Amino acid sequence: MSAKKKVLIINRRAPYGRSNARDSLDVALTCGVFELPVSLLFADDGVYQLLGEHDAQGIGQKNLSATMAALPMYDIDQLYVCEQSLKTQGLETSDLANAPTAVDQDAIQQLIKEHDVVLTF
Amino acid sequence: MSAKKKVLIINRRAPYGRSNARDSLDVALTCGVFELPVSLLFADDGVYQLLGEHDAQGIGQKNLSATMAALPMYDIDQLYVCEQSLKTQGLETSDLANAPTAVDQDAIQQLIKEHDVVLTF
Amino acid sequence: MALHTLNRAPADQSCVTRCLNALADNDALLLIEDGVYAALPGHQALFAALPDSVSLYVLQPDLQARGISEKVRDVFTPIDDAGFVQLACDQDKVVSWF
Amino acid sequence: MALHTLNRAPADQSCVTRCLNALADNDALLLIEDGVYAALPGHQALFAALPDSVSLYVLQPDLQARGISEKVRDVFTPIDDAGFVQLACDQDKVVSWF
Amino acid sequence: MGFFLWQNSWLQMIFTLIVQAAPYSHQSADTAYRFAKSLLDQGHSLHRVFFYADGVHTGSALASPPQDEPNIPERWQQLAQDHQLDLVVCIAAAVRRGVLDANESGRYSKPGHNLADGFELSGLGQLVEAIAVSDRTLTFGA
Amino acid sequence: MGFFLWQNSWLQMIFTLIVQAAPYSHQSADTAYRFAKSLLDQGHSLHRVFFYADGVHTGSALASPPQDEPNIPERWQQLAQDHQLDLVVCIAAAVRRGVLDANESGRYSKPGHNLADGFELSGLGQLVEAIAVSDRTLTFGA
Repeated sequence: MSAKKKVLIINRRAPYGRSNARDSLDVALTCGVFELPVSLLFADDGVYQLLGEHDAQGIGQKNLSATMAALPMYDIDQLYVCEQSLKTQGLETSDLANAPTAVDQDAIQQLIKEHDVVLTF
Repeated sequence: MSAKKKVLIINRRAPYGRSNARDSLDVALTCGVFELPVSLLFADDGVYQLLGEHDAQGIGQKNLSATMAALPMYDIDQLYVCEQSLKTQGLETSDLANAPTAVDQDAIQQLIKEHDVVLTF
Repeated sequence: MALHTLNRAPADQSCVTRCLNALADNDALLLIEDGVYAALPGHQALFAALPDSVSLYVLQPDLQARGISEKVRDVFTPIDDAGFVQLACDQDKVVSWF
Repeated sequence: MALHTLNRAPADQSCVTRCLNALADNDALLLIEDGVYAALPGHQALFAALPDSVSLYVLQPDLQARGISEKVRDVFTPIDDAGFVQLACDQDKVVSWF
Repeated sequence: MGFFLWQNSWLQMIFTLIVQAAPYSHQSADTAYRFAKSLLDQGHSLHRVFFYADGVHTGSALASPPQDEPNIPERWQQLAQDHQLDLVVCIAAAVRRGVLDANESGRYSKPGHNLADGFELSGLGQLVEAIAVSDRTLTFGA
Repeated sequence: MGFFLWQNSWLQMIFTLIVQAAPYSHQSADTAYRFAKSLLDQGHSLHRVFFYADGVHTGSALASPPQDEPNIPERWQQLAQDHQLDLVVCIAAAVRRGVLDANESGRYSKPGHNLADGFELSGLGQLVEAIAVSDRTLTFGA
């Protein structure tokens, strides 16, 4: 693969209730494997994906937090979280795993500008 | 069928974008056929189901407004619309087909109380 | 009396508000699936206007999956699947908000 | 410059707000599917804070299906499928909000 | 003894469940199964499960999840076998979505069929009848 | 002539579409088809359509909608035939949801297969490759 398009993946959905969070993570990891640069933005209910220590066995699903923890091994280290969403949900960045960078609306517009492709889940 | 349970169907979704509106209408008509008394409440984006004169051919779907117009033939004449939702959407009851009765929050709680079974779509 | 279940997370404000406004005296609310996030302290204000007679429950396996068992407010009683069935029996009907 | 598509109706406030806040100068917004309801006069306030340079479009077949072709505000330019493709070409990228 | 019977008949409820959500996309497909299993474990009775909208995919004989994830159609089949359940898949919702039994496959001249054993295609009348005779009807939505 | 070629190469774009929505449940399955048809009508090129999540049901050979409604899988097949399209159904998303080709059916010892002709099961690498080589990637979401 020659063209190095930069991909931004926007995650707006809570984990487990729908398959979006997992689907998104699988795409991100595949971008990592194929060395396509990828950044992840968590917004709205998507910020809940960053709460750690999941235990999804009781609902017959695989833990996403374990996979999230593996992102750096795939060179996926550009993680952003919408600060407005955190505020709405009553969360602090210190509550979150993966140490994402908090961004405001202008920074989100800038993220969209700087990436060649934007995927939403 | 002996037991005459009263069924309330709550419609919260806009027509066409998802199949909920159509699925709901099919259940309502079947209740009508089997003479199970059924009331319909339209709330949130569901109020858009009551805007008349649909023409869904261009998006490959069947018109729901025509089916809605047939409800009285199945003795389905208990139609309610949430007045708060109308206000939020900037609509008046005069904009709507099927002449539903506008209801407030208390009346909606009362509707739920008075029916034996509540289905949501 | 009705049991209301809510499976949408707080960002689906339309669904959450609709559900909360539908709760009458002596009804029960059970948060399930993504709905359990509403039991976090950050969403306390959503529940401020509810009658005291409304009882609040949250489905434990869903809390656990999401890693928030220790974080939810204690006005919500955690129950298991058997408790969900029991609530459905105790109330006259079940209304699902999704 | 990006084309943003929105397919959720206004009651999905979280999605609509997210989309509108993401619109930068010279971006284009296309309302599709249930998103077209936001073009009704009752939702005018949602769009008040947008930069003038943002252009607003609405997908005509979706208006027609829902019986609101005559009711939407004229700041929205109705386009057909070919117009949708043209917009996607004219802008650098397409962001789908759903 | 009389008291026991009275208590039992008072406690035992007849349930009908409506499943609108597709397995592997929405958790409520799984919640519905757990609820069904739990109510049966408690001695209640399950008159019918009605699979509607994308819920019809629960009746797929071909679903092949990874070994370490639950096979949702198979779990329903097992439960149906253990408790003689009536698992009805809405015929109109199913055929358009590609869930067919042998009959419908023939009617539409399709090359095969994929409705799992233990499930049955039928109409919305089955839902209305179930609502009419059940003490509680619950919807598991998408 | 040089100008024409230049203009043409500037105007012709390479698209990739991602379809996440199930046909007959979400309108975006239909919107995606109309967009694909329209871009091809305008002389653009469609590198790949990648069906993901519930979008995998678009590849069903068994979908049997009523005569007066569009057959969404068949419309994609026809478009693929007319324009040599690459219709890729995500294999991981598909097999768990019961959309199988002959290979996967054998692997999981299932009684049949239901992937429609013209569709192909493959991995997420196909999506990433498509994104890398396309001018525009559009998602049609549920």
